[in-house]
Amino acid sequence: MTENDTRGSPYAPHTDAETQAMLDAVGADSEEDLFDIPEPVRFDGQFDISPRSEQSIRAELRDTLGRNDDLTEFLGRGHYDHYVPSLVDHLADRSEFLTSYTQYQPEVAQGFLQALFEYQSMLVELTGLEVANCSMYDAATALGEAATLSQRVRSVSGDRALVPERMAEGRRSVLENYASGSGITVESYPMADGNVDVDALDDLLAEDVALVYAENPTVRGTIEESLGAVGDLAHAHDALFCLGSDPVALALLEEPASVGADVVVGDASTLGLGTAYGMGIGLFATREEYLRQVPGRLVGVGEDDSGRRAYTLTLQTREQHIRRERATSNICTNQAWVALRTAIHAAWLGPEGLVDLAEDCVTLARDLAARLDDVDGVRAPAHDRHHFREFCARTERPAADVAAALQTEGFAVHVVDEHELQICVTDTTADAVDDFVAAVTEVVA
Amino acid sequence: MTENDTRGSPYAPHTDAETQAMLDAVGADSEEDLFDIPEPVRFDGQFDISPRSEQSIRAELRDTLGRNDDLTEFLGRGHYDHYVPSLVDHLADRSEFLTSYTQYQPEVAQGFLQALFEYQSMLVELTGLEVANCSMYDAATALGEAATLSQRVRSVSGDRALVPERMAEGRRSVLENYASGSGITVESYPMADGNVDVDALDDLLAEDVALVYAENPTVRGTIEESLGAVGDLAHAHDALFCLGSDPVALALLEEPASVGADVVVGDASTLGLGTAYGMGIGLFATREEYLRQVPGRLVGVGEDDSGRRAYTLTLQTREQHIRRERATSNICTNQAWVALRTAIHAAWLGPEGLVDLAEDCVTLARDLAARLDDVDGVRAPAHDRHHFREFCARTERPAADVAAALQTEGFAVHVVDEHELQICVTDTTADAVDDFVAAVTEVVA
Amino acid sequence: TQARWTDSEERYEPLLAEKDTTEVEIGGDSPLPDDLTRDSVELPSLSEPELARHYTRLSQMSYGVESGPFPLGSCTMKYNPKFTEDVAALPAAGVHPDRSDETVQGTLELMYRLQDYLGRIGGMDAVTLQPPAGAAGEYAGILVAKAYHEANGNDRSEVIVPDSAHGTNFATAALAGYDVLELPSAEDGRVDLDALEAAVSDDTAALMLTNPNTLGCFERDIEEIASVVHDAGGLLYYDGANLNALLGRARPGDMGFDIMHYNVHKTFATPHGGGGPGAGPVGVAERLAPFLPSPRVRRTDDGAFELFEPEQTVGKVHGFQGNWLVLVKTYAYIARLGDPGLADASAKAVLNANYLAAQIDYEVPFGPFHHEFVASAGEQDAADVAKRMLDYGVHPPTTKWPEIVDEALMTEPTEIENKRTLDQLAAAFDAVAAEDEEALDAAPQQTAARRIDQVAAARTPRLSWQALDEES
Amino acid sequence: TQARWTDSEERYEPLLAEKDTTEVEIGGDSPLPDDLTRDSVELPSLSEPELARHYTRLSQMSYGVESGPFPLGSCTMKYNPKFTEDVAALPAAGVHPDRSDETVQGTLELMYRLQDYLGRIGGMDAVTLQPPAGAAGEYAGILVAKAYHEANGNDRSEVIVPDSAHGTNFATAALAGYDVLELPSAEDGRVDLDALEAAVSDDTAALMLTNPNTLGCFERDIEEIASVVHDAGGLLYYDGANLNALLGRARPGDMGFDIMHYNVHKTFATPHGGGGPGAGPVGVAERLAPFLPSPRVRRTDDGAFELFEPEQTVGKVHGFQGNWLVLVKTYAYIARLGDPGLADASAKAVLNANYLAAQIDYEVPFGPFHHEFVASAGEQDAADVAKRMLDYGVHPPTTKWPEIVDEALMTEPTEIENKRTLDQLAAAFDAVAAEDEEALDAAPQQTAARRIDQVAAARTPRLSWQALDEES
Repeated sequence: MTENDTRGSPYAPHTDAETQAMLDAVGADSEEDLFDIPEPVRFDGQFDISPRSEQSIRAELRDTLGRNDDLTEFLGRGHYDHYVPSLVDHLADRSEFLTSYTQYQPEVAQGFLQALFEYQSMLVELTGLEVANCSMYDAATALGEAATLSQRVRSVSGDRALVPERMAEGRRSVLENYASGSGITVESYPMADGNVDVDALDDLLAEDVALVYAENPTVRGTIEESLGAVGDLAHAHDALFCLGSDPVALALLEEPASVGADVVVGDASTLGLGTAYGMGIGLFATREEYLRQVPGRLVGVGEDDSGRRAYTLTLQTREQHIRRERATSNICTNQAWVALRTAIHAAWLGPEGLVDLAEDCVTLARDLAARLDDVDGVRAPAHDRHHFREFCARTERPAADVAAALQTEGFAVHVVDEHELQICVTDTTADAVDDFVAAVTEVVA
Repeated sequence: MTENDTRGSPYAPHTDAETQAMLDAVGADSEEDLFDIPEPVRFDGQFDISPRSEQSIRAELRDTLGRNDDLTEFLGRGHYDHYVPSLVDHLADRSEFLTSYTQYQPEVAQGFLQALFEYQSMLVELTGLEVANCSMYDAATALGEAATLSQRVRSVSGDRALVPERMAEGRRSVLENYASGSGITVESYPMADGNVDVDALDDLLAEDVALVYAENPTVRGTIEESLGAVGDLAHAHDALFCLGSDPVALALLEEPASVGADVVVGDASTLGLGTAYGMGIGLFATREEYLRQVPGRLVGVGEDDSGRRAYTLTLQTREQHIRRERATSNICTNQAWVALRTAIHAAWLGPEGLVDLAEDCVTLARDLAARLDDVDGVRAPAHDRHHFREFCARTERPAADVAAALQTEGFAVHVVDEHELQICVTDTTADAVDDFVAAVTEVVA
Repeated sequence: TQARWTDSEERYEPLLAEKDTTEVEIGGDSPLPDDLTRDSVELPSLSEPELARHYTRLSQMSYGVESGPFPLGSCTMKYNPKFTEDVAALPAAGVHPDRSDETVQGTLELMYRLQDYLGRIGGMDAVTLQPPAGAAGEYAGILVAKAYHEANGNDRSEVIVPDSAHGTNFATAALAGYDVLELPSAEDGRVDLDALEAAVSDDTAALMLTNPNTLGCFERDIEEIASVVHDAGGLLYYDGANLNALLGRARPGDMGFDIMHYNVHKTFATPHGGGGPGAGPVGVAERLAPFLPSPRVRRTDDGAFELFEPEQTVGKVHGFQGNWLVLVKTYAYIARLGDPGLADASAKAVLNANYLAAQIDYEVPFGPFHHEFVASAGEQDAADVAKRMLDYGVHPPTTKWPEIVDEALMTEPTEIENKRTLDQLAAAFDAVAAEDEEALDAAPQQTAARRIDQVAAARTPRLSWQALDEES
Repeated sequence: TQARWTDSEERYEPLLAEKDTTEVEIGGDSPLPDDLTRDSVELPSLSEPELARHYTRLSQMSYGVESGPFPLGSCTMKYNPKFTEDVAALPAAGVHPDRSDETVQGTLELMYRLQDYLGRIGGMDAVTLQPPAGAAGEYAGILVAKAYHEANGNDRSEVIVPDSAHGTNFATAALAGYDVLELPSAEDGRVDLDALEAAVSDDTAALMLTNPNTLGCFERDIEEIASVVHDAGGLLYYDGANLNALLGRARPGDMGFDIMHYNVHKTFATPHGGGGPGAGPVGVAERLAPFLPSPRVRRTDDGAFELFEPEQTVGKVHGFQGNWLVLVKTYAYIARLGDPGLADASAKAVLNANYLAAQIDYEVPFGPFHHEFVASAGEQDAADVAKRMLDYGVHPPTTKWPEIVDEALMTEPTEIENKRTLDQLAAAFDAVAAEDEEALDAAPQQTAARRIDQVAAARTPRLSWQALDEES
């Protein structure tokens, strides 16, 4: 079959006759002649990669990935699995979206530009801030960009960023890398029962702080109760207040603008992408006054020759391809297609659906915590707070043993401390809660 | 969540306010008022069908269909599972194709019309006949239509259709139904070692025969060696010669036109659809002289006001919506979308790929038969013929026992006689052949 | 404006065969002797990227329900929920049709559940899923009627069909070997009871009826109609094309129908696919169940599912079990809507038709309407009206049928449109109604192709690229 | 002509928010106390059918690789094989990133195999898959270089970047805290060895180089370049943007590069997605492996796969493991092509660029070319040329960059185009080359929107529908 024809790329359509005609046209004897590569650095070997048919690769990957255990995941800590409606896949997979490039020719890319403009607008509504870009890579890199922005826009030079002592490990590490290039140091402030310890934060604040970062919900799933105070403290020291969240949480919890957030970061792929082994999309929104310091792409509105409203990438002079080392960020390829997915998912839910989903995140976690608290040997939630999607549970048995036993029963949970598990419930796991409670009851005994 | 909102259809977008405004506009107090149904036939009950979310229905069907055993199928007998490339799904699922209607407004349906025109053209090439319609339901109904056509076009009135004694059960039953309405009786002619018994057929032929039907390959997978003779015999008695085949076989085996076929029927979904629990598409091609007696839709070429070539449904006066009881067929809804899939699959293979695939159908079956013949207690192939995709194998153990044992080992085969299995191998089962031979070796012992 | 991919002054997107073809010679290393093979095969030979572009462009030059409003009367162009595509694409949905019952319990159970759902919705006692389309369902139903009469030693030769009925009703009855008796409509567009009484006789095998009829009007005399037909020993056949008007409000079985088919690609929102595939399950009253096509599915005492052959089966109307993947989508749709959704679908379909009928300037005779109405283009040519409507970015209604209305514009918006879209549709109707012949003749301008001369195309049929080649 | 869905004289397809929005008040039955919630949220509120139409229309008003030729220089717009989408959609591909190693052996094995493939293709000893894009790969690579120098007690402050380099190189070095030293090109558009020798010093942390460079020309002096940098104690960084020119012909590792990133959405045909996601795996020579981002995957003695933290790791550049679904597609693409396919891809990419360069009327300076060339629009404005090319149904080249060519038209047809398509492209170039300013100014006419005033749009930034609302 042609499918298995291994003479060349199946996606290079040249017939032999065509290749010859083209070689003749350029006056070359062979394809090799066209490679202007000095002999010493020529590669004459093989990669030893056998070509396979698409049929066999599909079978191979079904098989390989099939080696993953089939677990029901009660995992969260910065990455959440909500049900993504079919509509998202079917529309986002349309090739005009999926296979297009960055919209440098807006006249022929109006559709994608409009979709990104709508994505930006949804985040403007959810955050209450005036400007949202059309994506960073993920929550961690968005936070990193917030740190570099804070240094650029802060009136007094500052080189400290204060972050919660408990945050997702990866997010902190990425932040430290971004910060280090700008000479910013990252310091932790203490938590009090899963929320910001406001007094402790106050003690740490000084004029050399550029950024105060808090999360809502926090990495442990608690809903932050002192956001307004944190914002006030940050502003009192002329630091930017950066809030981490996600679009589902934003639909219900305090509006970032109303608590003084200057930047909102987070992972917007809680809508539109599912777990995806950690792939996400960095949400980045900020105040209009920082517009010209925003990293990444922005879609704006203009007019075309027919006088109709048209969309275009705008303020590109901030970007690396124009400003090079003076750009606001080095980002070029971003997560535009994920932004499209997030927007479609949000639109599919509508405001009622989004708020309902967010309220479910509170009640599902609350109900599961209560049920686990009824199990002998478990105390949940560990923090005396309201929770969003997830919570910690203290176990009499070592948490690692409990998690291992649950794994055998087909469930994945986080171990966050010697006697502490973290458990996340979303709409995709809601149906499995009964089985999970039964399994926990069994394994903690 | 809105997803689970059970107040109405999720696909009816009316807000309550909108509904009220519309009711006001038509002067109705309620939706119920609009139903002009006499009280005695009003339905006031419930169907007792609970609405579910799309998420839960997806889970439900995964679960329900997951109760099917996971078997490797060596099944054929008129329905074949070839690998369908990803491209087919992705292109055919584009909503402009999938959700469109029959092309009664050709100006806005040029794309689908062209695709159907291309499908027709591919079948014209493969059959050598001048006219192919753009689909019947399946091979069986296409054969039924061939029978009614034979009676309409035959110069001397005839009411007998001769068919092979061995043919797919469902195909024969459908044919008998179609034939009976036209007063045609269906009679079997004998087979000789898996091919037409030409002498016996000759004995059965007379002036009252309207149609002689043969298959290539036959239902038992043998390649028919006497097609030319069958065609000559039919024509000598002024009967139409109808040949059953499929597009993969047609790419390699004798061209129907060259053996005198007047009509070609078969299942074109051997390209484009996979097993699909028997869903298919009826291939129907015939000579130009019978054009005005062809059942189903035809796409032709015309010109638009710009002078460019354009496509349109044509010769619609044959069809039921115009000619009613004098139509060539009652078919209305057909299998157009499957025709699109077949055409994309055929185009993806190209002629080289298609011929390679057809040649594989010969060699894979030949090789497997030879390997099984080496197994003690098995003789294969049962017929001393060339085969296409499938063959019969005689087993010393009762065939039903062997099949049951193979089922336990994860394989599905046909039982066609007390000591005879039928085994089909396609590109989707080629990789499993080693395991299958081992299983047969084990279970026949 | 629809996309219009133009290659030259002579054509839009070239044919596959005009891009590149290859002729492959067979022989040499063929695994078969020469006398069993053809000599060569010549077909398009294009790379996957080229094919992707070809079909992407073709798709953009087509118009589906997701392109805009599609109020094609009698066709019920509902939105086809995306998730139903995903469930039909589950690998386990597509097993081979000859698998043994015990190895396809999932498939059989789903068939069983769907039979059950459809029976409840139609008020029918037994259902077969086998017919692959509405007309195939009619055919299966009429075969059942014929077998029933024959089993009762009751040789009947006629099927009665109202003049406003779908063409398939006439053709189906003829295909089954019946004489067709056309019943003229009464003044109000409905069945004329006197004419019906005059028509029925010992020869009456069945009356085929659509309710609401193709004018969108409910046959209010349905009880009397049923009595007349039944008293004559005939059966009452329900054409399910317009069932979307009645979901949860009335059931064919309760109205006295003995046999019905369901157009799942209409009522239950499976995609029309540019003409098909659909599916046409058939439901019957208990006494007709033994005649249904074989096999059907039943549940055994131990809870397993099995195929069985009804005692007096008519045999088969499809080589296997019909358009199964379509039926999977049907199940998913019904499950999604459930009782409240199905009832709401009909309510909104009827509301939409009534609202739209009230908004447009064209005259709309007859009524009251359920899910559709037939306007009259009056002095204008309905076909021209349709072409011009295309320029307003909407799909036009079905035209020139039923003939009972002059220059008919048969309009069925379905429940998926909201007021905003209906107002746009009404604006398109009214804009065209106000235009002169010149504007209509010049239409359409905003479509992938301009007006096509279908008469000329039929005069010289060219049905393949080979036919085009011969010309040039 | 591209589809153009026009709503009125003021706009094309309306915004979601212009169709319908709902404001939902929070409170009442909220599960949270008021002080922890917002007051309300107002967002678009549309039915699924309406959304399907909205995005279908938007898609038709966009242009992808499957719409037609897309010879965007430096962007490598290859065809994205459909089957790679299907493998990335396998449910098992999308597990949670925090699963324990033993429960995701399939994922880890696939990561391991892909690391191995990439290592072989680039001639690199160790690979990380974590960077989510090319620029992120550059950043990870420069962090590794920095950590390496620091570990060697070797404080270096400068990164050297040729003037023709991608803007990301400059921005990345700056983000990592380096001073950027711009290296002017030689007459032939390549690295000026003398200038390089003058530029290197004890402060040189790295030279970032693209090869072939953005003019499509191979840096023939690569061995000398490597010596100069290495002799100064610096590292050589390979920007993988143009790797499609070299597959199977030369490997960065063999040329002396110490660090490289792979643009899988260029070289390995994963979709660009309208700007992303891509992925930017990084390969390094053995001595740099200990500094790679954490975690990486290795195979244990018992054949299992596990994540591990490289000894002197720089930490992380992505919150989890990067754009995993993109990497699954990468693996599938490489497996589909294998050695012969990868080599053929480069051969045809280079042949296509050379052929197209030879066909067009515009002047094409420099050379010989590998996978791309930069033509000059001469007296014409390259941006206008691009707009006018759109009218010929093709996507134009990258314009006005690199600045080393006046009115640059940077053109990369990739291997997916055949002679027929290249001839069409050449015809489009030549038609535009022959046109006057008036024709160019009036372009484009055949696109979803007409020429857009981007300067005006930037002057008054309106970045949300809320901003539009405020105006009106």
